Amino acid sequence: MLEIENLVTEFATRDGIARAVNDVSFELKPKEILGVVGESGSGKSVLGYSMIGLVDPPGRVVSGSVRFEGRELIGLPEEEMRALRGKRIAMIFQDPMMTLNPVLSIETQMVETVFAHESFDRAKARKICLENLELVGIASPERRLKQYPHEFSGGMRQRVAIAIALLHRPALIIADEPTTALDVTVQGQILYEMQRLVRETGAALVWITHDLSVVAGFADSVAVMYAGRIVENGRTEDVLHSPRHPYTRSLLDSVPANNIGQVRLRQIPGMTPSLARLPAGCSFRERCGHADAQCSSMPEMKTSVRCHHPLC
Amino acid sequence: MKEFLSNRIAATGLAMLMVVIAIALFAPWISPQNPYDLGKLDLMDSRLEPGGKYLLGTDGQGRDMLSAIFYGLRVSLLVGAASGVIALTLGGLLGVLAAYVGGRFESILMRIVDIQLGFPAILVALILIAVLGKGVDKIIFALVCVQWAYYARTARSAALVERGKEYMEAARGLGLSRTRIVLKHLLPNASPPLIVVGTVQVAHAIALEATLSFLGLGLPATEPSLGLLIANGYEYLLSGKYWISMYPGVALLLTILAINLVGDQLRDQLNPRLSRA
Amino acid sequence: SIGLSTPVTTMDPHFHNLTPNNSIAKHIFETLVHQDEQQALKPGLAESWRAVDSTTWEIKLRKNVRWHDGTPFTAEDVLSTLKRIPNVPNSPASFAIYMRPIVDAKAADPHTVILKTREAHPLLPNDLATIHIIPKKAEAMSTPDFNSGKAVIGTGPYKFAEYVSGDRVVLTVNDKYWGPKPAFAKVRFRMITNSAARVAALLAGDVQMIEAVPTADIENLRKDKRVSLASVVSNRIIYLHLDSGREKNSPFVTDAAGKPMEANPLRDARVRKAISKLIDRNAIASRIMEGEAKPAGQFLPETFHGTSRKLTPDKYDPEGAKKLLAEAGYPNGFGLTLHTPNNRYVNDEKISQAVAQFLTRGGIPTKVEAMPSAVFFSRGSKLEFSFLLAGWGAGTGENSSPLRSLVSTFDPKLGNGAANRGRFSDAGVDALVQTALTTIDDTKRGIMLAAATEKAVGELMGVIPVHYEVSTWGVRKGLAYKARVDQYTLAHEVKTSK
Amino acid sequence: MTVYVLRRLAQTLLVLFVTSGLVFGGLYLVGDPVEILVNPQADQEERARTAAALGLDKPVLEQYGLFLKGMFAGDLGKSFVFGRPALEVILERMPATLELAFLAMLMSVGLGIPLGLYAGLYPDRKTSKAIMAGSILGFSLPTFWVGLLLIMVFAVQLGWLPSTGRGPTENVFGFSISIFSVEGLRYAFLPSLNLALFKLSLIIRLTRAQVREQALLDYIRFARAKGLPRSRVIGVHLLKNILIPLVTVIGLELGSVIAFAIVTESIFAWPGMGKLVIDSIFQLDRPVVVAYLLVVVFMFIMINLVVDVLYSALDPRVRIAEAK
Amino acid sequence: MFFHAGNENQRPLSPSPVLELSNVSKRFSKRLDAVEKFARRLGADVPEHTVHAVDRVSFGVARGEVVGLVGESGCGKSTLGRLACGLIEPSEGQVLYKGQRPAGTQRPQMIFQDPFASLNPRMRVEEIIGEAPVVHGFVSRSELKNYVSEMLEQVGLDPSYRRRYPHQFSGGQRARIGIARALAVKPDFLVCDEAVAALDVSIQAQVLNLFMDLRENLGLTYLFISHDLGVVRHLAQRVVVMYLGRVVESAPAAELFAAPNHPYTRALLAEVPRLERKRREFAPIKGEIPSPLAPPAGCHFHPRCPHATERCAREAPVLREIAPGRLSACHLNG
Ligand SMILES: Nc1ncnc2c1ncn2[C@@H]1O[C@H](COP(=O)(O)OP(=O)(O)OP(=O)(O)O)[C@@H](O)[C@H]1O
Ligand SMILES: Nc1ncnc2c1ncn2[C@@H]1O[C@H](COP(=O)(O)OP(=O)(O)OP(=O)(O)O)[C@@H](O)[C@H]1O
Ligand SMILES: [Mg+2]
Ligand SMILES: [Mg+2]
Repeated sequence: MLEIENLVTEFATRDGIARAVNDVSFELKPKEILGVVGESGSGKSVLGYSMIGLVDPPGRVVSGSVRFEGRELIGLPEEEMRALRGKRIAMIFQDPMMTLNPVLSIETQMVETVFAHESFDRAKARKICLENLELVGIASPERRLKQYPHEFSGGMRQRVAIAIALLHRPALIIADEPTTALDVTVQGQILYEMQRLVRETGAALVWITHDLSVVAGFADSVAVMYAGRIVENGRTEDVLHSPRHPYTRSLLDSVPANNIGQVRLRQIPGMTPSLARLPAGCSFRERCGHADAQCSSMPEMKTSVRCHHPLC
Repeated sequence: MKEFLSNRIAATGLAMLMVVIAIALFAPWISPQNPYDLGKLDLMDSRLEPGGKYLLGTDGQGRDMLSAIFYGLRVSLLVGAASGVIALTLGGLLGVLAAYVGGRFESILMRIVDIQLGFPAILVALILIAVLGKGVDKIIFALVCVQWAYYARTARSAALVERGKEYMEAARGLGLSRTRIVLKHLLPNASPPLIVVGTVQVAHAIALEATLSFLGLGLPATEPSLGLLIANGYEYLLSGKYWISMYPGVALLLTILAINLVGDQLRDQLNPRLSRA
Repeated sequence: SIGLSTPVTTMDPHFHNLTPNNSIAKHIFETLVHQDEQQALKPGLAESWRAVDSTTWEIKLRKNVRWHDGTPFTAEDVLSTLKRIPNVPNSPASFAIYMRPIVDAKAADPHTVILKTREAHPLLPNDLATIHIIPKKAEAMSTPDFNSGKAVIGTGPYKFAEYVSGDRVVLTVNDKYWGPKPAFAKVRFRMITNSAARVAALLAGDVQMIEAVPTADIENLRKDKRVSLASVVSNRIIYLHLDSGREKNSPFVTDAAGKPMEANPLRDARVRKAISKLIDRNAIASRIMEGEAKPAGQFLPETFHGTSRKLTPDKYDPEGAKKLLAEAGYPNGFGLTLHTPNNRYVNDEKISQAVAQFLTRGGIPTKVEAMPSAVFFSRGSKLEFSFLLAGWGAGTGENSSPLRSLVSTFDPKLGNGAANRGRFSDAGVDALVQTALTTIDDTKRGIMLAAATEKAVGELMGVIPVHYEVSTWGVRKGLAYKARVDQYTLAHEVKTSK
Repeated sequence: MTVYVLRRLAQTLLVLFVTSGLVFGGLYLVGDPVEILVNPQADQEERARTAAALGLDKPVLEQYGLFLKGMFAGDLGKSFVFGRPALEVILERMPATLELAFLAMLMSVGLGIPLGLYAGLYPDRKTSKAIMAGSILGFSLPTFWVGLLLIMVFAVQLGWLPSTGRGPTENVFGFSISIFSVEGLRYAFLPSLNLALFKLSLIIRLTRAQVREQALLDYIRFARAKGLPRSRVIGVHLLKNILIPLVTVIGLELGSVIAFAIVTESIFAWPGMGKLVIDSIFQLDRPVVVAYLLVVVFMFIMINLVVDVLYSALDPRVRIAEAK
Repeated sequence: MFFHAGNENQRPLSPSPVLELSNVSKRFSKRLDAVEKFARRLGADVPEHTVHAVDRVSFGVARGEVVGLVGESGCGKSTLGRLACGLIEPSEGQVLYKGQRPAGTQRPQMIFQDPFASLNPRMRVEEIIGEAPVVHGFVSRSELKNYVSEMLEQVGLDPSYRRRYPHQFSGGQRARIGIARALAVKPDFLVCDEAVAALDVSIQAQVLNLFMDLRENLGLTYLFISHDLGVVRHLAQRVVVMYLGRVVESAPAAELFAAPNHPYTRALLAEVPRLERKRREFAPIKGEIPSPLAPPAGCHFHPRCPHATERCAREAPVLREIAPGRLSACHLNG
């Protein structure tokens, strides 16, 4: 259903061109849940924007293709893209405060989304909205509907954004850290609803997160990003239980749950490189314990890992 | 700066502005005549057409238009810039402060603004002339009087929006002083509409000065600004003696164009989202 | 349509003595004595008038005159008018001054009025020419009644139709008018105060006639085929007044370097004469006024009663001036500030600049300070200036008016020197003027007034005359107007020409 | 909210009181009305009579006291020039000004916001640059000059529109209104255009600047991600967020267009308040000036009150300060 | 950590805590306007929206302690954090920091939940971080550059980002700027509102390590708001659990994770996702989620509680000591 090939998205910055998404390819089948994890700033959000055609200047999609249900999305006329957005492809953004329009009531923002693709009467549209709010665990939805974003807590805003994305039961959902602001009980509720949705509508889900434990129990496959590239990609169990890329390994080592009893958490040495000034060759080279001369060239993506010295 | 110059239009604007400022600064040295010295004028040379002895012709008093424009530029820039800057600073600060402090201070200030807004420039200028006489300083004072309130309201409205945002809370949390929060956090974020209104109002100040002069409430006629020149030449518009007001008009237009081209670019650059960084 | 230059503020002919108001009133109402375009007296509602003795006047009224509502005009109406005039409430400028000499008014018969004055008052007919007669029934009417049109009933050539404050006055012709029929059945007066806009309206054909054509456009309009101009030297003199009252410390007199000076050179008639000689009146008339002015040597053009034949405008004579200044003890000149209104007279501020230009070049560095008349006259009357420019229009059309107000010694009791802002004072002049004012015999009075003028202006330079304004009207081709010295714009005087 | 509005209205009284004092004092400083009103020929006695008739012979504080007494009885005094109640003189002229202001605001808001949106959304297009350059023309030349130019071109040269004056009026609810007829609109077009030019430019520029601020924010992106039509993203999401400064400026401009149509009105011989007040100021017709200012300041208070109330409707985060 | 059982005006028993909240409540209400009031008069059902974001909460934090604050989204954690920092005034009760109302520089520093909204969009990172230290005089202008670089490195950001604006960063990078800003004023008390929620695990590890180091070296005190129980477990000595504006349980971290007392705490721990888990089915929450706009009577949790009795619906349980240093608000405890 979704095929992404060699996607490249760049930002023109003062320091030079930053490739936020660099040569990314993956496929997604209906009902599949892909977890995207990775360093902060590694281009996960930008990847999401690129898929839905919302990369704003100074950024742009430079090359590659995004095929969704057999259609090429890159270069699709704006009007056709619009018809897809929200209806067939939905995205939940990362920053809950900034995604909701501060001056419009929740009702306005939800109902208009219904009307963007359907011509129901108002009462029916409202009913749909209420159902979806309940779905994401917002209590007193009737009254909450009349309120404005700033009257919600961070987690509630995020839930509203999720509810909006689900309104049309889209075929592809790109969720950018949708549950980071939620407590585990509510998170559980949302994960449950997502799973149900996937099962019932056959939707595919791209779940961007850094909560590896959520990915573990939720995603079918995982893509690990580092500095704009996918460095490892595979079935969840494989990636999380026997990581092959040194970065994935270090990532897993940092999870508090894997550090029980220790005072300090394990951390990756060094610093995330600036995207505009990436070192030549493997981007992880400078922080990697296994690096050698070979690593000064860019490794190919081989059997789900982009590394010269995959761990076994 | 490099970025600034990379925009061709803005660079042209800047160049124009430099020329204009240079002319204004060096008017006494580059003008063929001192248009302020009545003894140097010759009534018998009045209303001469452009060309010949006077490049841009003469006005009704036999004043060389070119010199008058050079000198007038000086006065107009001074009046526009000084009144604009003072009014903007004063009004902007008070407005932002009103939004931040709120309460009684805001009420009182905004009611003063209400009063001030209702006062026509003509009346203010007339009272000033009666009490203080004419002069550049008085006209600047009059213009500041009538314009600060405008800025105050614009600034307050923008600041009211910004006040509610979380970064303001963060600034308070850092224990920064009120003054600092207002000046460094609130004011810059409330500034976009202020800057627009500001660049427009500088032009408006120059035009308003012209209007006051037109009504006899502006600058002394013997020391004409561009506005006054336009106002003086106004009556000749229908009579075919276009040069008396057309040339100062063109000079004014170019000046304001230059200010705005530069202002537009500056504003875009001040906005971190828009500047290519 | 006619474009007026100043707004008409009321329809009450007795409320505010102001040229535009009077001008409109003259269409609807009439005076006992009319003035022709040269302000010469003509029979109006009065067929004739004569002084029975030095304080009694007998006025024979015209018969068969009817008010717009049809009632006949009688002496009662005149008496009512005289009664109303001093009693118009809130009047900012009443006509009472013209009535003050009258101590008694009687109707000898329905068509004869007898007026008694306190003392000999030769100018009574001139005064009567300013007073619009209203019907008896309007005596008790208020100003608002007039403004609404209810009380606007006159005997004049036009009847009131509409008045919109600040915008227009519409009049329709009075078919039963006793005099010559006006050429137009309906006239719209539009108040277009901005002079350029007024000219534009004429050129665009939106109005057929305008008054007060601005000097800047004269040259162009003269060439324009669509319009023609009518002009006349008016009764308004533009003059300079100098502080000849203060012995020292005149506020705006400095030495040549600009430092305050104790002595007041302006008290010296030679200095005043020198200043007069420094001014090139021809240049001002041709350059500033674009020909719309006539250099002046006295208060009124020679055609007016009581003017002098001997006085001519001072010649531009910088050499002579220098000599006079040296004689007076100021060989190096001194500094002055010329105060001038900037919205009162035609090109007032520009004239001042030109004057300053001449004086500066002649060794008297002069600054110009212009201000709106609202400020100017208050300050001027408080004697805050040393040197000022002003104008004077002789409403009565006789030289006694400027003599009395401008150069007679300031004396509130006698009503003299009311506009004498330079406090010029000369006993000889005072005596001549005072006698003239009570001399009924026109010729004798004329001689006295001329002598007074020669002394006050020619010899002592109590004021320095600059020029007489020329009033100009513009009309569309096909119309003709006989320009009036009193600056009234009268629709019934507009003729169609072929 | 109610309390807030009531409090504002109470403040209004105080504001009006202060205003009247200021004008009284100011005009007293300018000069003596008698000097202007009286016929130049008048002698000293006539001047004294005029002063007495107009109540100007009393000390200024006493005059002010009398005025205040009248003010609380709803009487703002009689015009010196017109001899009629000053308020009546002003109200009579008000409809003419209001209709001009209305047309001018209609033009500037109706054109300014769309043009500004366009220029802000597509800042790099040629059209946008042309709009921005054109808008500079709108405010860099003095109104009186542009006014005469308009007359010269459209009335004198082309003869399309009448040069000056106001068209035929109709009586609508007791007000004489001229813009309900085509003929009336023909008269009103040039003056309102003249008035609108400056505001138009300002609104274009302000809209553009605000759009440039907001268009890149995440909520706009989210609105687009929802698949909303462009018109709604711009017309609702974007517009509502940029509206607060715009509404402020529109309010201010509406006020100033009503209060200070002075120059335009005198050039186009439009019989409105502006023309009246400039004459009144120059003639020191104090009652009219005072009454005018009270009316205008009151109007500004009302406009600003409406604008302030609008703020909280436009942006729920802006709570109108209500002292507890 | 010092708790006073119950919610009445008890003074803390302990030696003066650094931060002390006694009986603090915060309500947000939307005033009715004239029209709505009138409509209510006429009997229309116009509800007056009042949110009890924080409902009579009392506790103290001792010097050097790390207190984790967990709870459902919307239960008032951020509000409590704001109250603690003196950014908002309590509707009732009192907040004391070192014996005084938090104000000026004498207040805990807050790291905000929403990283972007809390950064001034017109300031460069350098100014955002460096402003307060310069103003308060711990750093001179000339040292500023180095100081900021140091701060950035501490939170794992490349110092070359110093001259960027907030919008040029990814979500996690913004969060770190917020942390650096708070650390830059050398606070001795930090309120971290979901400070690490937006960070990927490697950075999260780095930041958490930093927090621990600071605590060790400088004796910093933390109020650590999070719902990531893994993080809380790792960091906190004590944990306070909130539910709908009220504190429902508080205990030393180890004890709480070992044996949660309150049914809500138990539900919470049960839901924690684990890395080692295989793909699993998620279950919906049983019972309705209550709304802070209309909190249920009695125990707020009773609609979702598997053990709820009729008493729970009637009577709000009091926070009581159930073991030394452990408090819980549940009727089940007898
Ligand atoms: N407008 C922009 N201008 C310049 N650089 C940008 C812009 N937007 C994003 N970037 C850069 O692109 C890179 C990828 O950003 P992105 O938001 O995709 O990160 P992310 O993987 O989502 O991180 P996080 O987990 O922290 O949200 C970052 O290094 C960021 O600095
Ligand atoms: N300014 C406000 N106006 C009205 N209600 C508010 C306001 N701020 C917060 N609330 C309400 O207070 C309650 C608690 O909000 P708070 O932000 O403290 O929750 P939280 O525990 O931080 O949740 P989360 O984990 O989702 O961030 C919520 O119901 C919210 O709707
Ligand atoms: Mg992201
Ligand atoms: Mg929160």
